[in-house]
Amino acid sequence: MALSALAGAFTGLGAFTFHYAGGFGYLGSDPATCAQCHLMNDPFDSWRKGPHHAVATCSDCHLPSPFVPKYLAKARNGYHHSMGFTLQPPAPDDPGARTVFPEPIRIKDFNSQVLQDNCLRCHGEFTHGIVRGSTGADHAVRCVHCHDAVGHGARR
Amino acid sequence: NIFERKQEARNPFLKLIEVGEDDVDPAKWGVNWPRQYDGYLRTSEPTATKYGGSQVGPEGSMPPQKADRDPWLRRIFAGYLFAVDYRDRRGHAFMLHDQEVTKRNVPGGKKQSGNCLHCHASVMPLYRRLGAEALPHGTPQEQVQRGLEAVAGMDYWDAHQMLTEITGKAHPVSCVDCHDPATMELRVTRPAFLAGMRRLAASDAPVPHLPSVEQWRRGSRSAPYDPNVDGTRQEMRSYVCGQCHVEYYCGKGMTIFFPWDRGLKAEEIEATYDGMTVQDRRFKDWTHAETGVEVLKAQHPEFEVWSQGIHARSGVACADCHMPYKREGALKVSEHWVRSPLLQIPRACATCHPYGEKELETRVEAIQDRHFALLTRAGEAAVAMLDALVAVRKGYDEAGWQEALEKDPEVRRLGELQRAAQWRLDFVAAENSMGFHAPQELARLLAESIDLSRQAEIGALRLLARSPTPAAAPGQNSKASPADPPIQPRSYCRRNP
Amino acid sequence: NIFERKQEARNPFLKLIEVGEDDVDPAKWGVNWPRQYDGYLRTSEPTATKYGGSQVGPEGSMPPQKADRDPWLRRIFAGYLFAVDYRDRRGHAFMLHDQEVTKRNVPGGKKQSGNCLHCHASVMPLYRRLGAEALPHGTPQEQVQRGLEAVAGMDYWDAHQMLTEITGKAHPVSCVDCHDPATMELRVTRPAFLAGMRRLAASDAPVPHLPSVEQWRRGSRSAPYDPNVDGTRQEMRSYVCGQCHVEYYCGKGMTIFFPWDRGLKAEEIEATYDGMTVQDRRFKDWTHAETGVEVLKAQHPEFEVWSQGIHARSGVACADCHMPYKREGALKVSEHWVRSPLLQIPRACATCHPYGEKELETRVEAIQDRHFALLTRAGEAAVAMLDALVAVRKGYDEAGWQEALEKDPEVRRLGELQRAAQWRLDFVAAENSMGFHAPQELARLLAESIDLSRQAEIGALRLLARSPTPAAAPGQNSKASPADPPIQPRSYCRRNP
Ligand code: HEC
Ligand code: HEC
Ligand code: HEC
Ligand code: HEC
Ligand code: HEC
Ligand code: HEC
Ligand code: HEC
Ligand code: HEC
Ligand code: HEC
Ligand code: HEC
Ligand code: HEC
Ligand code: HEC
Ligand code: HEC
Ligand code: HEC
Ligand SMILES: [Ca+2]
Ligand SMILES: [Ca+2]
Repeated sequence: MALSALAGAFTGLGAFTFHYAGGFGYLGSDPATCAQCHLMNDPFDSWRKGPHHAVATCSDCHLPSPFVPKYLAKARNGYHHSMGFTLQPPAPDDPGARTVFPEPIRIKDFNSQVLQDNCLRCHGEFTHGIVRGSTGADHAVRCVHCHDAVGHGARR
Repeated sequence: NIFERKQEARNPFLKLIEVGEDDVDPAKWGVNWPRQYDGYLRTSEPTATKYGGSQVGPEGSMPPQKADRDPWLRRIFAGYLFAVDYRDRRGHAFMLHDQEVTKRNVPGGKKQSGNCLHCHASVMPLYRRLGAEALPHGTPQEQVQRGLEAVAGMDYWDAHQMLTEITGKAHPVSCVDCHDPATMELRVTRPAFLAGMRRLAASDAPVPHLPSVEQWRRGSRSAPYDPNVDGTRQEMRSYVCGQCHVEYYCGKGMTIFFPWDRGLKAEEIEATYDGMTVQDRRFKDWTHAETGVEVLKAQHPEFEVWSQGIHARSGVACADCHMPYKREGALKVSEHWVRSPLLQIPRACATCHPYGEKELETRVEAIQDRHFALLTRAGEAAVAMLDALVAVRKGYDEAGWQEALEKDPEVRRLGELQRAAQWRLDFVAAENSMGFHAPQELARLLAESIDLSRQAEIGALRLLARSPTPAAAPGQNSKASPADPPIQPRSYCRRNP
Repeated sequence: NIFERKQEARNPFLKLIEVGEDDVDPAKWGVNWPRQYDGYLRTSEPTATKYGGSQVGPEGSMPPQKADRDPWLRRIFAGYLFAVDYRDRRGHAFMLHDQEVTKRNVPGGKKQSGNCLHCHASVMPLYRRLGAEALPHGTPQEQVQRGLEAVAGMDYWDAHQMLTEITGKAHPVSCVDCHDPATMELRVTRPAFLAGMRRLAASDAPVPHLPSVEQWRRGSRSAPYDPNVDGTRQEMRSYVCGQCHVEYYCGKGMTIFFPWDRGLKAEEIEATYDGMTVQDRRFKDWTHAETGVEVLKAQHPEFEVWSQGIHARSGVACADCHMPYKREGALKVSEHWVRSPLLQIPRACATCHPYGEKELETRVEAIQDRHFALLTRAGEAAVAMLDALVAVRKGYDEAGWQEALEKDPEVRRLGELQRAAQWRLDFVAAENSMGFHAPQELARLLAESIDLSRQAEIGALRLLARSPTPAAAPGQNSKASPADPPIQPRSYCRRNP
């Protein structure tokens, strides 16, 4: 299953995107690979100024940590990223443009959960008393409810 | 499933001793959770902010009378116990004591029923005991409800004594009132809140800030809405406070209830009261001594007002600001020293608003100063209204005035205006955030209150001008001028159903 | 450097042709910056939101009269040109056309001076030409100021014609009005704005939302505050709009000015006007036809009201919402189709507020609906006030009424109340965000307006009651009752210096 999803991802990467994004660099942990995509420039710039800069890269927060789920998520996200990047019209804000994904980019449930798990991976001990095992969707303490500025600066 | 998350396996709380439903003494819980207990105990410390906190003097003294700052309060409460003794609130540690010593509730005065304990004591064992006696085979929920009704029928001091006997000592709000002793999860216990939320959910008032209610409404509705079952964790962080920080009615002869049948806005609550009949008359809290008009009393509608604000709409809960997380050694815990967020701005506000402490304080102050100026203006308008109504009343004898209030459309209209104006003003004044919880909504209510007060004053002047000797012919003056605008106090409400 | 981003290599400002200070035709600039020019052109498209946008019908038709929705506007503007023709605003492309066709400004009517062009045309070349002629050796700034004064002395249509001769064709606001043609940096050009900001900076009114002003105040003050020198880039993103979206006075015989000597709040502006003397009389915009009272007119104080809101306080500029960045390939460009943010919520709001489009729209609607209901209430109170004053006036002949307004303290007080009530109401109604730019502040102003209107009505009733035949003895009634509360319209202002 993991393999077929990976394969799906590679088919999804259009030649242009694949090249542009630095080829296999996408599979590494270097934030620069994310930032190869101009859409990622804003988070990248502010991540460089934030307190997590020294301790966590993009993938530490946005990709699951164990090896297999990580590459599966990469495959899934890679597919979305490249499809999105390839098919999104260059001027999505032009009236009448048919957009593939909404801009500004919004994190979706799947990645939101990945993120939450990663917060707990590093801060689980500290937040143990308040989390009490409730990391799932409905009844969890959502870290980003208060700390939404943590990765790359305040939105507001 | 490889995506399955690693749930924390171990129980987060190593319990040294067991606690149960009857353990209302927080000291026992403190053995297991000393950090939270420490915070809880500190609610006895005096604190002060520009408009909030408990502005108390030396040890043992009482908070000041509210009317010291806002003298118009005495006028609008004329003839009611709130004109006698009505002080600033203070920390949770004092809630039972302050209820015992207020002149609104003197021993032997037979003024208050056991209802009052609903929000000032850890009272559930009393409800359960009386309920079990009356309904030995009822469900626990039925028993609590029956117990509540039984306590409503008792004199305050009798109920107080019985509670003391059951629990050894009566306590203010305690751990067990907000936490399930088995799991420590939040839960709500107070029957009036459970019933109020049931009725709110069953209504069609929009509550976009309470997603679980909207979700329940979309469902089968086979079981009534139950905060403990349906509420999200984030909602529970406000619901526990909504057990007490709400508008209520608990006069003698009635079981305490929260008037949310039509929604949480001031006008919706007013409509609920206006739609109620007690002994064949429209519901009232008391009869205003100066004017003889039957009026309403609002109490601390924090939950309702928060509901109209942008924070509630953004999912920000009472506990987020009033019980922010704090670092204690290697652990994050909830601050159980429940108090003004302005005393702990970095934790209460700055995680969401990344500005300095001084800047955030100034932002709140800008809102509160604007609000206070408007509140004072509305208070002055209310006093002018009362003066004018008193002047009109002078022309009548007692019976004539009663009759006029009921039958003369113009006089009656004055009474309606006073009731509506005073309700709005009191609703805002009784709310404890000095405007912060919902600045625009509260300014709107004050604006309406001013308008209605002044309209009453105008109506009174017109009456005085038209009938120079009204006492002589009180019933004559009974055709309302068609030029009189309708009162429309609920226009906003209707515009936004 | 591995961190180096793959920036678009080409210079975004590669100029194909040179543009200069006299190039008021945007088409020329469009050769260099086609994206911005495209957006600019689209301001001619009709758009509509619930309360905003330009609610126009078929091609070529005019926006509706404001009084169609708010009939009370006709009453408060009685005797003034705004009662004749006063329409909804629409896109920038129309600004010059709409000024040419409004009945407030008919050719040959000699109603308006060249002042009007300050904000409706790309007018700088005219100021410069006339200034250079009058002051050939002055600095550019002195010349512009002198040109401004010269244009103020001309009839509108003469000035219009002269501008057309200089620039070939008169244009609405154009690139050169906001951009330095050499660098494309933002800059402000309008002399009334520059002078207004100089005086605001020199005052001690707090402006926490304009850090560069506070910084300038802490400095040596050797040179006056200059937005183009001292302003931050973020401030410039609001200043360019503040050139026009502001309260002003530009009546015939005076050079246009922005009344910010004491600050930007409604009361501070009122105090500035009240402190001004024209021909030995207190400043007025016009004399109200129904009541004979000398009153003020407020126009589109968006910049001032934004200044009181939480967005300004948080550093959010007009351009952030009304000209949000949009993506074109790897480039971000500013949307030059300046219009309602509600037509572009994802870009205008969601970058800061991560909620869905519908949710954000509903939040704005909640604020605007509340506001509109209150505005309507205030309008009704104003009408009631006018009715009452007209009734009082009936008892006087023309000369007697004039005298009473000047000498009888009670009648005079009525006039003061009308002026203050109407100023607040108009200030809020003329503002174009239907409450959004500063919800609580605007609700406060409406509340005060209601209070003052109703007080005037009350005062009028008292007068009518006391002097049944005032015409007979208009000057007699001249001792104000000590029970009369002071008007205190500026109490809020004083509380918060
Ligand atoms: C090929 C260009 C490209 C690269 C490289 C790229 N992104 Fe993205 N990213 C996108 C696009 C396009 C979207 C919007 C996709 C959507 O909303 O469906 C996106 C969306 C996201 C989202 C939110 C989307 C969701 O579905 O929740 C996250 C988080 C994210 N990217 C993180 C990263 C990280 C971390 C990296 C590096 C490991 C990265 N991106 C590399 C183009 C890219
Ligand atoms: C790879 C490990 C790692 C991950 C993943 C991680 N953090 Fe951290 N975080 C750290 C470390 C280490 C520090 C201490 C950094 C310092 O003090 O400079 C820190 C600091 C913080 C701080 C205090 C500094 C600040 O930025 O305010 C907060 C709050 C925080 N983390 C929250 C989070 C949240 C929320 C998430 C998930 C969205 C998260 N962290 C994900 C390792 C991590
Ligand atoms: C310390 C944790 C952390 C790191 C490191 C981090 N992010 Fe994020 N990221 C977050 C948080 C928190 C959010 C907001 C999630 C939300 O609002 O639900 C987020 C959201 C996003 C989004 C979606 C935009 C949105 O607002 O929903 C993108 C795209 C993104 N991150 C890309 C990146 C890139 C690229 C990097 C590396 C340069 C990076 N992130 C590094 C924590 C992090
Ligand atoms: C976004 C933050 C926030 C939220 C959410 C919030 N409050 Fe407040 N609350 C405040 C502030 C700020 C004050 C003003 C404190 C002061 O003036 O010192 C206040 C004042 C109060 C006071 C008076 C406290 C005092 O010290 O005088 C009470 C009681 C109160 N809130 C209860 C509640 C309840 C109950 C809820 C939820 C239904 C709630 N609050 C939600 C911020 C909040
Ligand atoms: C069982 C009823 C009850 C519950 C539950 C309750 N309160 Fe209170 N609260 C009170 C009473 C009663 C007082 C006033 C006590 C007094 O003045 O003696 C009070 C006072 C306060 C004060 C004023 C403190 C001060 O220092 O002036 C704040 C703030 C407050 N409560 C917030 C909350 C919040 C937040 C919650 C929920 C987390 C909550 N309360 C739950 C009844 C309750
Ligand atoms: C629905 C919950 C509720 C009920 C029922 C209730 N209270 Fe309270 N009471 C509160 C809260 C919350 C506060 C703190 C907020 C405030 O003072 O506005 C408070 C404050 C007080 C105070 C301190 C401030 C003051 O008003 O002087 C007294 C005394 C008091 N209550 C007495 C009573 C009495 C007597 C009764 C019964 C008639 C009663 N309460 C019923 C919730 C309640
Ligand atoms: C309701 C708001 C809220 C939520 C939800 C929340 N936090 Fe926090 N967090 C805070 C506050 C407030 C502090 C500051 C505590 C202090 O200064 O004493 C904090 C502090 C922290 C710190 C320590 C920063 C430091 O001082 O070094 C970390 C790490 C952290 N939180 C991680 C998390 C994680 C992980 C989650 C999700 C499980 C989470 N938080 C959820 C409000 C919150
Ligand atoms: C007025 C309501 C209220 C009372 C009374 C109360 N708590 Fe809490 N408590 C809360 C809230 C709200 C939370 C946050 C829970 C959450 O986020 O799910 C909490 C959380 C906790 C937690 C979980 C860890 C943490 O700090 O967040 C513990 C343990 C706890 N309380 C113990 C106690 C003890 C012991 C007492 C009595 C001394 C007590 N509580 C009294 C409202 C209350
Ligand atoms: C958990 C997050 C959170 C906390 C905690 C919080 N806020 Fe907010 N606040 C918000 C959100 C969300 C908004 C709505 C605007 C937005 O979407 O950014 C907001 C809006 C505001 C506004 C503008 C709205 C208005 O009513 O004028 C002010 C002022 C403000 N907050 C002050 C505070 C203060 C002071 C505190 C602490 C007592 C506080 N906030 C605590 C999230 C929070
Ligand atoms: C935080 C966002 C925001 C900021 C900052 C802001 N505005 Fe607005 N503005 C709005 C919204 C929302 C509306 C209501 C639009 C509607 O009703 O369609 C509005 C309405 C307007 C309108 C009427 C537009 C119409 O279509 O009817 C004008 C003119 C205006 N603003 C000018 C300004 C100026 C000038 C500034 C700066 C001094 C400013 N705005 C700052 C959000 C903003
Ligand atoms: C030179 C004067 C001037 C400048 C500079 C100016 N405006 Fe305007 N603006 C106007 C006039 C005049 C109108 C009304 C045009 C009409 O109704 O014919 C207007 C209309 C608008 C409208 C209503 C558009 C609609 O579709 O209804 C908005 C929104 C607006 N301006 C925002 C701004 C913002 C934001 C800025 C700064 C970036 C700005 N304006 C700069 C003079 C100006
Ligand atoms: C300080 C700048 C400024 C000056 C001076 C100015 N206007 Fe405007 N005008 C605006 C702005 C901004 C708008 C759009 C906002 C609105 O309509 O409220 C506008 C809108 C208009 C409109 C369209 C809406 C309406 O009111 O019917 C007309 C017509 C108009 N102005 C005529 C004039 C005339 C005539 C004069 C001279 C007496 C004048 N303007 C002076 C800034 C100005
Ligand atoms: C009402 C004021 C106004 C007018 C008129 C105006 N602009 Fe702009 N322009 C702005 C603002 C505000 C920005 C944002 C600048 C910043 O962020 O520093 C901007 C930015 C730009 C930029 C920089 C890139 C970008 O898009 O942010 C260019 C190029 C530009 N404008 C060209 C033009 C052209 C060409 C015209 C005439 C067709 C024009 N502008 C008319 C206000 C204006
Ligand atoms: C550049 C950032 C930014 C933009 C763009 C922005 N806002 Fe805000 N907004 C804020 C900040 C900052 C606050 C103050 C609260 C806080 O600190 O989070 C706020 C507060 C608010 C509030 C609560 C205050 C109030 O007046 O009730 C609302 C509602 C709101 N914004 C809606 C909008 C809408 C709608 C738009 C688009 C038209 C918008 N905002 C654009 C940053 C922004
Ligand atoms: Ca009540
Ligand atoms: Ca004016």
